[in-house]
Amino acid sequence: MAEEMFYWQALNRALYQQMEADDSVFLLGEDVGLYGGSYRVSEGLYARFGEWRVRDTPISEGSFTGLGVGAALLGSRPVVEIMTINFALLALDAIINMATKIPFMSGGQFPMPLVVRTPGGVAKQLAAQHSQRLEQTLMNVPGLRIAVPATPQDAWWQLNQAIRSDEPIIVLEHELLYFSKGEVDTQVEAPPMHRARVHRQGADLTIVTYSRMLQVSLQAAEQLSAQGIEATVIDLRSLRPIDWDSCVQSIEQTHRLLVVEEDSSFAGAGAEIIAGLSERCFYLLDEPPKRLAARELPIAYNGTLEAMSIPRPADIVAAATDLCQTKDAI
Amino acid sequence: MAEEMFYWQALNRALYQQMEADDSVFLLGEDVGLYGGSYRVSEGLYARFGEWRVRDTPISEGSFTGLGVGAALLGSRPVVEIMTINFALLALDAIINMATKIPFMSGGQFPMPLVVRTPGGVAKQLAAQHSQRLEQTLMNVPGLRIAVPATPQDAWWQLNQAIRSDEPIIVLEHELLYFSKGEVDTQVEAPPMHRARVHRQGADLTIVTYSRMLQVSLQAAEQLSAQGIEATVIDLRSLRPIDWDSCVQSIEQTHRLLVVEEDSSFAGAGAEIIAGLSERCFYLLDEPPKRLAARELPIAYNGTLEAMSIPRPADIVAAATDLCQTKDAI
Amino acid sequence: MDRETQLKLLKDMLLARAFEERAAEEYTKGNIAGFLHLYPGEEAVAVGVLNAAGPSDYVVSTYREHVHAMLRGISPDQVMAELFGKKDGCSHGMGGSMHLFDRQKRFMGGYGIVGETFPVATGIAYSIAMKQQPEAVICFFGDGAVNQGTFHESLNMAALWGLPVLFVCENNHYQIGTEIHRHSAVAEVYKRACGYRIPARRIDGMNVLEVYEATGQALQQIYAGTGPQLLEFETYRFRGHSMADPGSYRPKVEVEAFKDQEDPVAIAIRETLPCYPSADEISAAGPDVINKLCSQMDNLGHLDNRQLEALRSEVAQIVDDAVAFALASPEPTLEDAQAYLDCNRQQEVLI
Amino acid sequence: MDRETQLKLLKDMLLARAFEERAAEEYTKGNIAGFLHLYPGEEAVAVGVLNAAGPSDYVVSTYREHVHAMLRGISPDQVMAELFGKKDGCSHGMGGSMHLFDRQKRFMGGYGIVGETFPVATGIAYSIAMKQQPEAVICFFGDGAVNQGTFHESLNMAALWGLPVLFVCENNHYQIGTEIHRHSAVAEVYKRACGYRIPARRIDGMNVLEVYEATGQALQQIYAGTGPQLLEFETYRFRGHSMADPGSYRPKVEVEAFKDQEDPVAIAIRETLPCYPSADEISAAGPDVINKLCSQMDNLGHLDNRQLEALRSEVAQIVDDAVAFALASPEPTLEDAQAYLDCNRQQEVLI
Ligand SMILES: Cc1ncc(C[n+]2csc(CCOP(=O)(O)OP(=O)(O)O)c2C)c(N)n1
Ligand SMILES: Cc1ncc(C[n+]2csc(CCOP(=O)(O)OP(=O)(O)O)c2C)c(N)n1
Ligand SMILES: [Mg+2]
Ligand SMILES: [Mg+2]
Repeated sequence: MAEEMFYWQALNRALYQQMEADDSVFLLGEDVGLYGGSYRVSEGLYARFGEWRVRDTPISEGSFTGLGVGAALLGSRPVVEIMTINFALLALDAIINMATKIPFMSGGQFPMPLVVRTPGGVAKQLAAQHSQRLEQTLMNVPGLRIAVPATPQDAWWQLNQAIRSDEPIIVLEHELLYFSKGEVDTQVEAPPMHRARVHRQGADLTIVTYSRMLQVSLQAAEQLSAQGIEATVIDLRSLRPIDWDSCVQSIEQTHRLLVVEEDSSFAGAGAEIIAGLSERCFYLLDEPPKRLAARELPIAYNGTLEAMSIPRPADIVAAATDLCQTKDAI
Repeated sequence: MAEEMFYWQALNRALYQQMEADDSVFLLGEDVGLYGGSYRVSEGLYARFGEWRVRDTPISEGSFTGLGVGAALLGSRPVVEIMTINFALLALDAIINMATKIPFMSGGQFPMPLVVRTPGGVAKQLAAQHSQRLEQTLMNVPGLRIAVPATPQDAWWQLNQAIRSDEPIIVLEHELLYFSKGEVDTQVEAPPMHRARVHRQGADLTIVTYSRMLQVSLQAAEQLSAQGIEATVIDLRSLRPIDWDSCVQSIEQTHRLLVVEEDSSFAGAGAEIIAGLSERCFYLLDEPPKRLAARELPIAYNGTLEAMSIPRPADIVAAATDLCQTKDAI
Repeated sequence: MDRETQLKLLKDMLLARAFEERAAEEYTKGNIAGFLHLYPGEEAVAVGVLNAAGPSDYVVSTYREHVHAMLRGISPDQVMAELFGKKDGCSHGMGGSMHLFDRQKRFMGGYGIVGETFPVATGIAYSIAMKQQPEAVICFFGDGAVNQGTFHESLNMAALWGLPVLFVCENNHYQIGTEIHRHSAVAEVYKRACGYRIPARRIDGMNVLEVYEATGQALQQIYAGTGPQLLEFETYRFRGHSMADPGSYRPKVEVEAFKDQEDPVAIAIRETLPCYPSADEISAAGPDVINKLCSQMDNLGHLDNRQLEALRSEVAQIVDDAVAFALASPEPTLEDAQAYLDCNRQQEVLI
Repeated sequence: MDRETQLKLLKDMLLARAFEERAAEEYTKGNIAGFLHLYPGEEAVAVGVLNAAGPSDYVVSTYREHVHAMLRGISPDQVMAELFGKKDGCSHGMGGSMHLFDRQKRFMGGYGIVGETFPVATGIAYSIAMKQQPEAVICFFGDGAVNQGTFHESLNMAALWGLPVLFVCENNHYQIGTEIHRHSAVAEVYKRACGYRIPARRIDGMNVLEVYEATGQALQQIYAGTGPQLLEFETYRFRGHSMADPGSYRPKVEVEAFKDQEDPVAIAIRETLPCYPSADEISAAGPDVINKLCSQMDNLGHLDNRQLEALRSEVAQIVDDAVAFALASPEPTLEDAQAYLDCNRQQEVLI
């Protein structure tokens, strides 16, 4: 049943399925149509569904995202692609002050079936302006959901769910994940969109992470295992809401917490993860919870510095080893 | 030496002083000139300094903030007023992707003496779109500083410092503070802009807060004192960087931490405060650290609901009492 | 135009004026809070435009939208209750003055961030166009809003894709305290449309009949599928920008000039009364046009002046009732608020 | 125009072409990474505009700015080193291809977010105007950037306050894969300026002499204090949008047509060589203008053809040297990076 495919293909299939099933779904964004999307996500859809349902836009992020909001008011189900999250800084009024406020301000009259898809994160030497990670900006917005698929299977599940949902949802993809491969079962039922997934079980520490850092953390976990440290690796899959229960359950076993994130440390997504779990697991933790995040610097163009700016497997191994120092002592 | 004045007056004086002293300082924003600023902050400056140095702008937040960035490249010292922080959502590209990146991306060639002044927070029934609190969005940006003056004295000190600094700085004011009064000594030397201030000493718990919530916390502390609970109240004064040392020193005495913030709880400013202090004070805390924040809802127009949406003195008293339950037991 | 339509326009304008003046009073009493932006002086625009609109057209407006909302059929009761923050308000007390909504009446909201109406309206029009409906969206905005980037971005998209939007500029010459020549390089708003190849006209916004006719014509073309249009209505607000604004930046002589000579309610009265005064009579009336004209009419013993008084008391009653309704309505609860936010959450339960 | 200036223009264009083609090669080899946006086809614009600019003018550009940077006097060495991410690059390896800066040369940066050049340039101009200097800012942008809200907002402010900005549109007809008629309601970019009362012209951007002259004229007016101007140069890029773009959305015939008939380097050669071919000779040359023209010249035994070859080898040498320089330059360290960020931190030490 399962089929191996690229992450972008899983997204592409999800779009295709939803557009086939429901006329009110349409895509818009820069070069999503004739060009097929900068990362191929909308490949083939323009030919199949025509220009009204796959709309190439001018470079007007603020307004075409706002256009999605307006269309959603009439029951259309727009999927806005912001080419990369760096340009979402121009669309935050539409997302934060329009999409998430209207359902509430209207006293519940207008659901907001808007999906904004956009890749965030540090890719390959795109330099400071093209290396935004805005997850924490979006996390603080009541009424917004953020899905962060890390695998093709989750990409398939979560984009399907997002389009079917009446809530405003950000699907935060990652430029370096589009060409990663994985098994996708398109028939099996999806878990709730916000449910975390335990990718690996280990008794010594809990690594909580999301998006591309999942792969990096899994690599590190293998190396740790060789050293005799067994890590549980949890992929949050959703940054708002966060599935606290899955995390707490794991910390009940491991008593140690390491959060791995790609955004910069100070007031990043990890701040909430650490804070939320410090509140919930105060008596469970044997050691201070730890964050591993990007440096407090804009991302340099230089490749060596760029690589040093965000967590690498070796950094995770070092942090985890440090955290488990007392392990044998106990 | 000290003189009692309104918060807006302290800001007004600071602007006046800096503009007198340095021709390269200029203000721009909507209605800062002829009108004198929506909250009177620029009153009298247009008449004194003329239209080139006190510039009324069109409603074009993205571009007039970007204009400030451009002018700063030439060594001008622009002070951009964004009428309220709600409109700063339209200017985040200029702040985040231009102002804070240029000094770095240019390899250190261009300092960025830009000040953006703007009031944030929940005022009086301005409803959801006019009740943004964006502190956490700005906190995650390397290369940016955020000053949050809570008193007229700090308003005076920090705005003066911000204008003299070559860093991009957000001075985050508060609509409900403009007409609060306090002593201002314009002669005494200012503490470093990011230094926290202990407003009240108490042995039982540490309340860490900022901006308008300082006043609310101080009220609560009085009530707590009547109940036999003595709180230390720390005003951070700066949200990036945070003066951790002052907080840790206090927790060394109190062993209990309550963070009071006006933004919504999940991934708010408090997340970093809790996370940073959980990491630093893990062995010092007797109880799980606690956050008291706004509800996870947009702000309702209805006055009763609005008041219930953000921390009130009674909420702080309840949370602090709860946190100190074990006090006598120990 | 038939007399009935004219009377309807007059009544709408009188109601608009009475409602807004009463809202100001209730604000002073403390029954209304927040920012309160009132419409006196500009009535001819909303009344003319929305009487010309079809019932299936959509309306997107700004924070100065009480009158627009009522003209789309939201009852003064519900609007006043919303200003009071009550549960029976059209936004159930969540939105307040700046955020009136009514799904059924196709009143798609009042927006508080200047420039938001452009993309919202363009999106609604996109949805209409996808479904190929003979409907239009009416998008209100002020002269200050024209300088926001969304104006440019949205008009380009609307024109590029031929979307059914009527862009309606309520040019009252001020962006709060900044006069139009100090905020716009080109002070004739309709000329801004040239950059998008959008047909545009400037109309006297103090003359409700002209507003009505121009709107009707523009909408007919939009229904016919020729793409967006822009109408600029020159008008003036008699009050400050909001209740918090003393309006002291405007020369008194300017304010008086507009009030005396151009009050749209006065013009509507003049045009509606069958005994239309001659040009001489008007100029003889001098600067204080409204009062003098009314007393002239009165002196002449016109039946219609009684009708005018009847209209005045009718709208006064409506406004009184609205205030009573608002006062009696309960406050929304925290549970209500949560439910409103969750309207988009179907059955799903979050962790 | 004197022959010396023409030769200068030709040399600049040849260097531009050689530099960019070499950058493409180095990208393929892995010495350059990230987004690499190249300029072949558009040389006449940068070369014409920036040769006409004065030494004290400021330049703000986009991510497609290597050529602009070199024309302002940043050495090919420093530009190439920046593309390599090395410490001796003009941004010390922090910025890369999209973010070249040189304070001394008044090259105020390449910006990666489309539309940012407008407010930055306007702000620089504001600062100039405050100080009443006889300087101008040259602001580059593409046809796609025109639809960003900042275009509208910034042009309004620049015009309103009479700021010394020369807005230069490099209209290559494409916003990545979207042809101008599919992204702009009005495809003649210069017409967009009418909404701001900014004088604007459209010029053949494949003809370096016309570009040079039009720019000179516009700048003279700006120095005279008449406010902003806009010039639209029609041009074409021969390559994909960036090295990551195969460019398959463009009809092959379109690409060939521009390449063969309109190559600005070919035009510059033609115009520079004293023995200018007749209209007949050109049309006889058929579609493959550059090669045929060159071989025709060669056949005729013109001295200038040798000069052309000399120029070609001169620029080839410059480019070779630049690559060698870049290869030899060290990488910046983490301490460097921190110091660059802290350039605005004076002596102050943070907690
Ligand atoms: C983006 C944004 N900036 C600033 C404001 C504050 N503000 C509210 S109304 C207004 C003036 C709007 O003028 P105009 O568009 O002419 O409408 P009018 O109020 O005259 O009807 C301003 C600046 C806002 N609400 N949104
Ligand atoms: C705000 C923003 N949106 C999208 C992009 C991605 N992008 C980079 S270049 C480009 C096309 C720009 O076209 P144009 O302005 O014509 O310049 P050209 O590349 O043709 O020189 C796009 C969409 C971006 N960098 N910034
Ligand atoms: Mg106005
Ligand atoms: Mg282009």
